[in-house]
Parts: sequence; structure tokens; C-alpha cells
Amino acid sequence: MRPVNAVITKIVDETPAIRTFFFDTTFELIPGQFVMVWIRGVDEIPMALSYENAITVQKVGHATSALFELEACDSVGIRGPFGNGFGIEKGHILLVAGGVGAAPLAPLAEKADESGIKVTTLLGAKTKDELLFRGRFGAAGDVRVATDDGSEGIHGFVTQLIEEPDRYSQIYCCGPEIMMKKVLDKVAPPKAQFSLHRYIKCGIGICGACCIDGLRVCRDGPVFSGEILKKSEFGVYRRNECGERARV
Amino acid sequence: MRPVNAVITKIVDETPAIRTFFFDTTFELIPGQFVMVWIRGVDEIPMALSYENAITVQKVGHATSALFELEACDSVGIRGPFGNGFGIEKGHILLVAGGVGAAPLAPLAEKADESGIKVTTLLGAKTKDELLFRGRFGAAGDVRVATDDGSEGIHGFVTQLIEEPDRYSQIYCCGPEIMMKKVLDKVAPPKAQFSLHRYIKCGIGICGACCIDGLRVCRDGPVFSGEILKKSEFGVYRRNECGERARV
Amino acid sequence: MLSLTLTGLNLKNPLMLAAGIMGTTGDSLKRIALAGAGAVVTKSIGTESRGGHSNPSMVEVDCGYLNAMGLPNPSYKDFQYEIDRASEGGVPVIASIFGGCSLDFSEIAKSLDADAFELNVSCPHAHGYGAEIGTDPALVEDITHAVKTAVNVPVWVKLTPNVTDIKSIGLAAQHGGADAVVAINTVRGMAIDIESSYPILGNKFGGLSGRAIKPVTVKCVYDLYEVLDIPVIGVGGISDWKDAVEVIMAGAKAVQIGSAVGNNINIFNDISSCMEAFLQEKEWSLDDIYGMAHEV
Amino acid sequence: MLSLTLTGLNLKNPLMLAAGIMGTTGDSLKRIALAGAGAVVTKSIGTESRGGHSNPSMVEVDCGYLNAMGLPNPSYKDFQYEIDRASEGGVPVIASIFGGCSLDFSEIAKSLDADAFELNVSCPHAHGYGAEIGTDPALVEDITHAVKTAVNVPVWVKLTPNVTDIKSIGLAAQHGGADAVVAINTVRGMAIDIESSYPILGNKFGGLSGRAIKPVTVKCVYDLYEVLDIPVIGVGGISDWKDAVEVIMAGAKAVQIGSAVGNNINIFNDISSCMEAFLQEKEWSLDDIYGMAHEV
Ligand SMILES: Cc1cc2nc3c(=O)[nH]c(=O)nc-3n(C[C@H](O)[C@H](O)[C@H](O)COP(=O)(O)OP(=O)(O)OC[C@H]3O[C@@H](n4cnc5c(N)ncnc54)[C@H](O)[C@@H]3O)c2cc1C
Ligand SMILES: Cc1cc2nc3c(=O)[nH]c(=O)nc-3n(C[C@H](O)[C@H](O)[C@H](O)COP(=O)(O)OP(=O)(O)OC[C@H]3O[C@@H](n4cnc5c(N)ncnc54)[C@H](O)[C@@H]3O)c2cc1C
Ligand SMILES: Cc1cc2nc3c(=O)[nH]c(=O)nc-3n(C[C@H](O)[C@H](O)[C@H](O)COP(=O)(O)O)c2cc1C
Ligand SMILES: Cc1cc2nc3c(=O)[nH]c(=O)nc-3n(C[C@H](O)[C@H](O)[C@H](O)COP(=O)(O)O)c2cc1C
Ligand code: FES
Ligand code: FES
Repeated sequence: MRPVNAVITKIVDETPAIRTFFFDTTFELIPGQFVMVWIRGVDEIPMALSYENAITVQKVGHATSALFELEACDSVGIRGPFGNGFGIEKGHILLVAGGVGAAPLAPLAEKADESGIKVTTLLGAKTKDELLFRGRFGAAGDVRVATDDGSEGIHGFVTQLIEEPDRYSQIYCCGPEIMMKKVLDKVAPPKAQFSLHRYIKCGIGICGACCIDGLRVCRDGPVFSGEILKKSEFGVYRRNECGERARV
Repeated sequence: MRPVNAVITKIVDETPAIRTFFFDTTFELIPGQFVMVWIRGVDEIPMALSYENAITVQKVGHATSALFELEACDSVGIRGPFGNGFGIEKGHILLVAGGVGAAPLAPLAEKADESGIKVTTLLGAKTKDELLFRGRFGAAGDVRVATDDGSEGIHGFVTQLIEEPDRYSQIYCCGPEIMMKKVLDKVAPPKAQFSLHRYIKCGIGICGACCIDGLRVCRDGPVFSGEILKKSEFGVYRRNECGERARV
Repeated sequence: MLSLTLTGLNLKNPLMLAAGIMGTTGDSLKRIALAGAGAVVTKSIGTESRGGHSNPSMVEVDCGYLNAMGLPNPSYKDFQYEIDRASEGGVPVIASIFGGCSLDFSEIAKSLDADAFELNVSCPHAHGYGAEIGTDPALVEDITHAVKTAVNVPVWVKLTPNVTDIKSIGLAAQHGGADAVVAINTVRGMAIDIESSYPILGNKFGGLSGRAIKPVTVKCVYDLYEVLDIPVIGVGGISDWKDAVEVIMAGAKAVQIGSAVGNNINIFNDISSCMEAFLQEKEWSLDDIYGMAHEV
Repeated sequence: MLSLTLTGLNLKNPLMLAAGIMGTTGDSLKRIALAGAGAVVTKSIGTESRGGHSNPSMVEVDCGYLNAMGLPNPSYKDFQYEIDRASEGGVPVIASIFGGCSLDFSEIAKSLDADAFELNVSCPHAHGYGAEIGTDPALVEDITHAVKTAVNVPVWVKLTPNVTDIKSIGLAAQHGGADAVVAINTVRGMAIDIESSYPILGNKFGGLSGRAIKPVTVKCVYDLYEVLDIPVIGVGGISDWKDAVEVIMAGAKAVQIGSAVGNNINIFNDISSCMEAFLQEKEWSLDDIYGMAHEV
């Protein structure tokens, strides 16, 4: 598919550095799937769908900054949704979200809740103001919070909130790779799903830029079972846009 | 579509110069539609489907001669069916067939008969032996015959057999252009359909080689209503493979 | 709102019939004119009548067509009648012509009365004609110059994409005095029947047209627009209004439509009404979108 | 029954992974090897690490894809590790390499240990690399010769179709000592977003791959087979077993598959089992169909 023209209808400031951009276009979405967002003249970058018609973006570099310059009525080009998305399991599920990693987990929480699945969310951020989608997670179930500076919830990492992980039918995790690696070390790998981050170029499973141990994050992922990640470079190496390996 | 490989399963001698080639491939066919038959290494020529899995060929030149060299188990390439085919009308219909022009009319006779339409056929040929599909037309309704040499039926042209054409709900005609032109002169043009012959190259309505007054025989035809042909070059000019006009 | 002036010709819209499609008879050209085309281009006409290559001369492939018609045509001696018939359609009739040398070209052009000439120096599958000439800048310049000298109507030169550098050929046409270039003719291609191993086309290979080649058209038009002062006319793979807009944005002043006419004789009307609606919604004029991709 | 010897390499089947597809990491190459490929070709590797062009670097178009990755790669200094990993897949690993001159090429080739080298003189969208070299027969011969002198393994030269005469480039490679040529790299193309008039690719233009270009591949392979003594490896638009058979009949000793891997990682197994069934039914060997279209 060519990029679809998506007009921004509304922009919501979620935290000081995170904004949600709503579009006039709705996507049929499995939570965890992503789109390629083309900021014309700048770059095209992967973003999880945080709603069926929105992305939630943390400003980190040139493309995200360019996005932050846009206003309602401006438009971007969108390809997707791509990737597999989370596999939803019945029972009582645990979501572990770090920073903007809450973006793909929020629609998952809502969808699970709607299907009668019990949802508990562990939400982490640097500071109170940066807790993302706290209200959405709260509406879908229990939420427990950790902040790096202790401004809300426990003082420390979200991973410290994980207790008795075996109680949960499935654990879903998205956040910085280091944090996800810690989660993986704490839980039973086959019962956990992680949404990965790798440099995405084509987004459609051809170029191989996003490969982790031969698996394509853009196509076979971005969501992988802990079992697969356990014996992989996950948490050890990442690759930059040249394909060079670097320690996480 | 690319040519489909069609294996010849059976060859039937219909008359001294006309053979039917049956294929292992069945086509969904509106009577009057044609296929492009590729005799590999030789040429590709248009042929009406005389059955849903057969063509009936008169040997007239290099490609038809090459076809006559083929035997069961040999194969040809087939593109199609192409063209519009005859529009079937209820009531009592009249078929006027000259020579190998009987090929597209025979399946029409059978289909009409099956649908409870009354069929009368006027069948013409040079001589008795060359009367094509007499049995098929006979099984579908009345047949009246004309031969140039009087060896069967009336002595003369099949057009002479046309009586009270207004009695028929529709008249279908296929044969040499001169003969079809005579039929057109005898009947009410809006009630008559003619299957035309022009040099066919692409067969799919693009090249324009087969045009008669801007209409494409391969795509808009090969069947045209008498009304359209009345004010056309039909019966006056034909075109050769260069596109040169020549008197019929 | 789609009207324009192209090399001095007034067109009601920028959508023309491409050479070699429904272009052998005056009546078929007239039909296309009446069906909404802004202008029509005839089949390429030569000095002598030709039957072309033996069939199969065209076959559908994935996302396009391969053809090797072999320039069948009744020769210019027989063709004024068809042009006159075509003119009854009320839009400019452009005579596409081909030959083996500049003398052939000017002989034909001098003898025919048409609203413009399109020089086919780009057919990829007629030995000694077309693209064998169109890959040589000096020959292209020479032929263009010869025809320009011979006639008083606009002269367009149709280019082949089957060259290392289409810009140099476009520039040669411009130096020769061309009023416009037309890009592109078909892309060299071939198909083989795996049941028999026979190349499908009677001529063995041919030219690829249709959707498959549109990205090649866009690139060639874009490149030519950058280097030429004369207008570029875009052709190759245009199948709907979006394609037409894309090629115009790439730098085509007008476009031609070939293969896509087969499945939709009414394509000229369809595209022009959709293009109008698009321009209206965007509040753009035809002139605004012309070459627009170069401005970003 | 599909096994063959290609420039001295033993392949279990004639189906290879094309350069630049799943070819940046040793593990992804190994995955394709284990999924049935007869050999795998790495991403093209240069002298320095490159991030490539900015995104969008690939977009789907009608019947194919446009890409302008811009040769992202970690450089040869970082790449032996990946090749070694890839070798665990148990099939030959061919290192695709690129550079700006013959020195670059031989520096890289000398430093890497691979089963063969494929010289990318044909990428249409990296300035100063690839096709800008691959359109010049003298440079192609020179580079081929330099690499042949530097290494003891087979050297293949990958050709661009974006030239007036691919045969002359193939012959240059052969003169330079190439053990095989690979045809074709992508076809120059471009796509424009009509909503904004922006060229879609970050690099503005790129290379067309996928189904759209198969007829071009067939023609190039057919032509090269006619003039070369060394084997031709066919690539471009092969998406199913019929395409593979068609390209082999055109004259390819083996084929490579690129774009089609995206939607079907298992394509190598799928094609080889269907090809075997086809050959069995026809009572043909792989060698029988090799170049078969030239015999009719
Ligand atoms: C599947 C997936 C889903 C994502 N979902 C979200 C989300 O919902 N919200 C959000 O804020 N961020 C998300 N990201 C991360 C987001 O893509 C990057 O933050 C963004 O690309 C940074 O672009 P930049 O130009 O602003 O940064 P840059 O200045 O280019 O670089 C900053 C960092 O961003 C990363 N980056 C840059 N380009 C890409 C690229 N093409 N692919 C992957 N990473 C890149 C690199 O790791 C780089 O180190 C997601 C990433 C992936 C892979
Ligand atoms: C729609 C259509 C349906 C037809 N159905 C039948 C049929 O059922 N049975 C049958 O015997 N014949 C049929 N014909 C006629 C048949 O196509 C020609 O007899 C055949 O092409 C002759 O080929 P040849 O090489 O043997 O003759 P040639 O030696 O090439 O020439 C003899 C004559 O055949 C005609 N011819 C040759 N090539 C073509 C071509 N590509 N297209 C049209 N005419 C051509 C020319 O008028 C030529 O004058 C049909 C023609 C058309 C247009
Ligand atoms: C059947 C056919 C015949 C053609 N004949 C000619 C011709 O005579 N002269 C010419 O310049 N181009 C000829 N062309 C090329 C077209 O004019 C056009 O350049 C090409 O088909 C690409 O456009 P399309 O993709 O819209 O078909 C022919 C193309 C086709 C398909
Ligand atoms: C995403 C992508 C990256 C490519 N990278 C390279 C490359 O690094 N080196 C090279 O020689 N060819 C490269 N190619 C070209 C392919 O190897 C192949 O020649 C071309 O895509 C045609 O084959 P296909 O239609 O099967 O994809 C690349 C193609 C694609 C689609
Ligand atoms: S980004 Fe190209 S394969 Fe994933
Ligand atoms: S034969 Fe080409 S249009 Fe009819």
C-alpha cells in the first residue's frame, strides 16, 4: 500500500513530552500493531496505534519534533497497520508499561476489559507528570504506579511492582529494552509477551533492517513471546540503522 | 491472461475441410464468444468456441493448416473466451449459417433449445458434404438446407431460404460477410445479430486492428446488431492486417 | 478548468489517446475523441504498408501487457482519409510517424495534413526502426530537425525508456527543434510459456505497457522536466485519475493513455471528471499541479 | 533432482536469496538458509558503515515495490561475524559488496571470507555507487578484474537493467573474468504522493522490484544467455515456481528471489517442491529447461 493521507483532527497533550495525534482515518487494529508515519519532507517512523485512530508520540529526535510542529488540519502519510499485535489471553492479565510503552498497552487494556478479562496494570515513568494513560488503565482495571523520582507510587522501577507473576494468565510488556529484559527475567517466559523496538525501514518484512535473531520485528513482531526472546540477543544487543550491533 | 495450455483430446472430421478439436480444458462460454488459438511457432488466430471445450476449424491458410497437422495429445495455447457473444431472445429464433459460420451458431441452437426457445436453422454450404453440424441443428429444431451445387436442399444460397423474417423473434447470422450483408438487407435490422470477421491481433480491445467504424470486433463484438451494422462499412469495406481498406 | 495550450494546440483537457491504441482507423480515433479525449494520436505510420509481426502480438502479463505489433500500418499514402475522419471528432489529431532515417520521416510528414506530428523513435521491437534510432542522440536530433524543417505544425518526439540516460535523448530532441517530448514508449520485456518453453510473442520479445511501468514513467518525466525547456507529455501505465495527477505532478504538461483504454473506453471522461473534483477540493488549478513534485 | 553446480559451488537447488533482503544479519540469512534456499546473498557491504537514505525507504506500488534504502550496511569491518553466523545455515553464503572504485571492491573482498562474491555495480539510487559504475563497461571490467585478482572464490557481477545495452555490460564482466553475471537489479522508478506532491521515497526516486519487472528480467536474461559463455543468474520479480521456471527457460542457470520473500518466508521450499513436481510431470530435468526457450 501507498501511504494514506491522514489529517490530524485533534492533538492532546498527554504529558510534557508526549502528545496524542488523532486522525480522520480509522484503522482496524489489533492492539500492539503499529503504523509507519510519514512526516513529509522529514522522515517516516514507526508508531504504535494508541487508539484506532491515533498515535501517541514522545518527542525524542528530529522526526518526532517535526510531528510536534504539526497542528490540527495538517496531515501525515500513514502505511499500515503492520505487525502481529498482542495475542489476547483469557483470565487475569498483567500489563507492564514503561514510559511511552503505555501507548500500545492502553488499547489492549480496554479491549481485554470489554471482553471480560481482568486487567492489572503496572505503570512506570520518570516522574508523576509523565505517567501515560493512567486514566485509561484505571478505567480498565487496577493500576499500580512507580516513578523514578518517587513523585507518585513507589520510588523506583516499575519492575519492582511485579509480585507473584505466576498468578497472571499472561503478562504484556512494553517499554525500554532494559526494563523489558528485567521483566523477562522475573516471569515465566512462555506466559509473557513483549513489544520490541528495532530500527524499522521498510516496515513490510522485506529489507531485514529490523531483524533480531532472524525474526523481523516489523512483520514477525513487534510482539514476541518471552520464550523466543529468552535465548535471543534481546536485552543484549541492538542494531542501529547501519545494522551495526551495539550493547543495549 | 497468458495463454492456457490446452491439450487436444479428440479430433473429429466434420467435413472434408473442417475439423473439430476437443480440448482437456472447458471454458465458460456465451455462444458467439471466441478464443485466440496459439499454434506455437506458427501463429495465433481467432476461433469461435463450437462447444464449451472445442473449436471447429476450416483449413484455409498457414495457421489452420498447421492446426490440421496436430494430433490428439498435442497442445495449443488458448486465451479467452473473448467478446460479447450472442444475446439470447425468447420466442422463435432463426439461425442463418454459412459454411464454417455454423461453428458459433451450433452451441447457440443447443442452449436456446434447452431454454425452451424454438429454433429454426437455415444451413448453407458449397456442397452436401460440407454442411456443418447438421445433426446438432436438427436435434435443436427445424433445419432447412441450401447448397451451391444443389447436392442437398435447395440449389442456391442460404439467403434464399429466408421467408417471412418478421415471424421470428430474433435472427442470428454467421458466415461470409457477403452472405451476412444479404441477410441484413432482407430482415429488420434491430431484430438481427451478426457475428463479424475482422483481422484480430490483440483480441482484448487495445490495438484497434479489428475496428469496424470504431467498434472493436474483438471486444465490442464479434456479435453486432443489424441496426448498428446498417450504417457501417459492414459489407462494403474490410481491412487487412496492415489496416488497409479493401472492398468486400 | 482542465483546458490548456500545448505547443500551440488548444486542448479541452490534458488527456490524450496514446499512439497505437485504437489508432489505425479514423473512426476509432473519432470514437475516442467523442468519448472525451483532449486529443488523439494515430497509430505510427510509415512509408510502406506493413502487416506487422505474426501473432501472438499482444499478451497480458502481471499488471500490464507485452506487445510486439511490429508497426502494422497502411502507410501514409493511405492514411489522410483516416486523419480526416478522425478530425470529425473535434479535437486535435496528432499523426504518429516512423521511419528508418530522417528522409523517411520528412517524406511522411510533408505528405500528411495533421494538427501535429509525433515522431516514434522509440518502438522497442521493430528491427531498424524506432528504438534502434531513439537510443542515438545524434540521430534523434537529425530526424527532429528534418521534420521541423518540413512542416509548420508542432513536432513532438516520443522517447524510449530503454536507455542509460533518457535526459540526453530528450535534450537531443530539444536541440533538433522539438516542440515537446513524449515519455515513455514501452519497456523492453519478454514472456515465455513454461508449458512449451516458447517465447509467447511471435516476435519473441516486445514492450511492456500498463500499470507495471508507471513508476518508470514518473521517473522519466521527472528527470526530463528538470533538464528540458520544452514540455514533457507523460505516458505509460496511467490507468486512473490518480495516475494522471501523479504524472502531471512529476512534470508532464499533459498525459496520454494507452493500455488502460482497452478495459474502459470511457476512461477519458472518467479521469477528467475525477481530476476536476480533486482539483476543486484541493483548490488547485491544472497549472498548479504541473511539476508540483519539483517544488517540495 | 534440483541440485546443480554453479561456478563451482554445489547448490541443493537453484533458488537463492537476493541481495538486500533479510541480508544484514547473520541470523536472518541463516533463517532463510534453513527455510530451503540453495544459497544466500548478503546485503551489499561497503568500506564504511552507512545508515542509508532517510525513510520512507520502501513503498509498495502496483504490482511491486519501490525502494531506495541507500545501501545501509555496517561495513566489511563488522561483517565477518554475520557471514560466519549465516554459514551455520549449511548453504553457500555469497557476500554482496559495493564500492566507489576497484580499490574499494578489492579491499572488501580481500578482507572477507565468503563462498563467493557478488559485485553490486547496479544499485540505482546510491550516488557515486552502484549503477553509476555499472553503466560503464570499462569500469565494470576493471572492477571485476581487480576482485578476481584479489580472491580465490567465484566472483559474480550483478547488472543493472537501466542501460541501453545490457549485453555490453555483461560482456565487460566476462572479459574482466567474472564467473557469472546476475541480472537484474531494480528498475529505475519513482512514486509521488498526490495529496502532497511529495516524492514518496526519502531519496525521491528508487528502484522497482517485484512482479512488475519480471518481463524485464526475462528479456535481460534471454539476451545475456545469447552472448555470454559464463552462466547468468536471474533475479527480478520471481514470485512463484512458474516465474522461476520461466526465468530458467530464458537462460538462467539459477535464480534469486527478493521482494517475494516478504510475504512468504517459506517461498524457497514452496518453489522447489512445485518445481520438482512440474519437472517430474514433464519428465524434464533442471538441465533440460535451462535455456530451453532458445531451442524452439
Ligand atoms: C514498533 C514500534 C512502535 C513504536 N511505537 C511508538 C509509540 O507509540 N510512541 C513513541 O513515541 N515511539 C514509538 N516508537 C519509537 C519511535 O519510532 C521513535 O521514537 C522514533 O522513530 C524517533 O524518531 P526521531 O526522528 O524523532 O528520532 P531520531 O532523532 O531519529 O533518533 C532517536 C532514536 O529513535 C529511534 N528511531 C529513529 N528512527 C527510527 C525508525 N525508523 N525505526 C525505529 N526507531 C527509530 C532510534 O532508536 C534512535 O536512536 C516505536 C518504535 C517501534 C519500532
Ligand atoms: C471472431 C472470429 C471467429 C472465428 N471463428 C472461426 C471458426 O470458428 N472456425 C474457423 O474455421 N474460422 C474462424 N474464424 C476465421 C479464422 O480466424 C481464420 O480462418 C484464420 O485466422 C485463418 O488463419 P490462416 O493462417 O490459416 O489463414 P491465412 O493464410 O493467414 O489467411 C487466410 C485468411 O484468414 C484470415 N486471418 C488470418 N489471420 C487472422 C487473424 N489473426 N484474425 C482474423 N482473421 C485472420 C484473413 O482474413 C486471411 O485473409 C474466425 C474469425 C474471427 C474473427
Ligand atoms: C498495442 C500497442 C501498440 C502500440 N503502438 C505504438 C505505436 O504505433 N507508436 C508508438 O509510438 N507507441 C505505440 N505504443 C506505445 C504506447 O503509445 C505507449 O507509449 C505505451 O503503451 C505506454 O503507455 P500505456 O501504459 O498507457 O499503454 C503501443 C502500445 C501498445 C500497447
Ligand atoms: C529492500 C531491497 C534492498 C535491496 N538491496 C540490494 C543490495 O544491497 N544489493 C543489491 O545488489 N541488490 C539489492 N536489491 C535488489 C535485489 O537484490 C533484486 O535484484 C531486486 O529486488 C529484484 O528482485 P525481486 O523483484 O525479486 O525483488 C534490493 C532490493 C530490495 C527490494
Ligand atoms: S523493517 Fe524491513 S524487514 Fe522489518
Ligand atoms: S484485435 Fe486489438 S482491438 Fe481488437
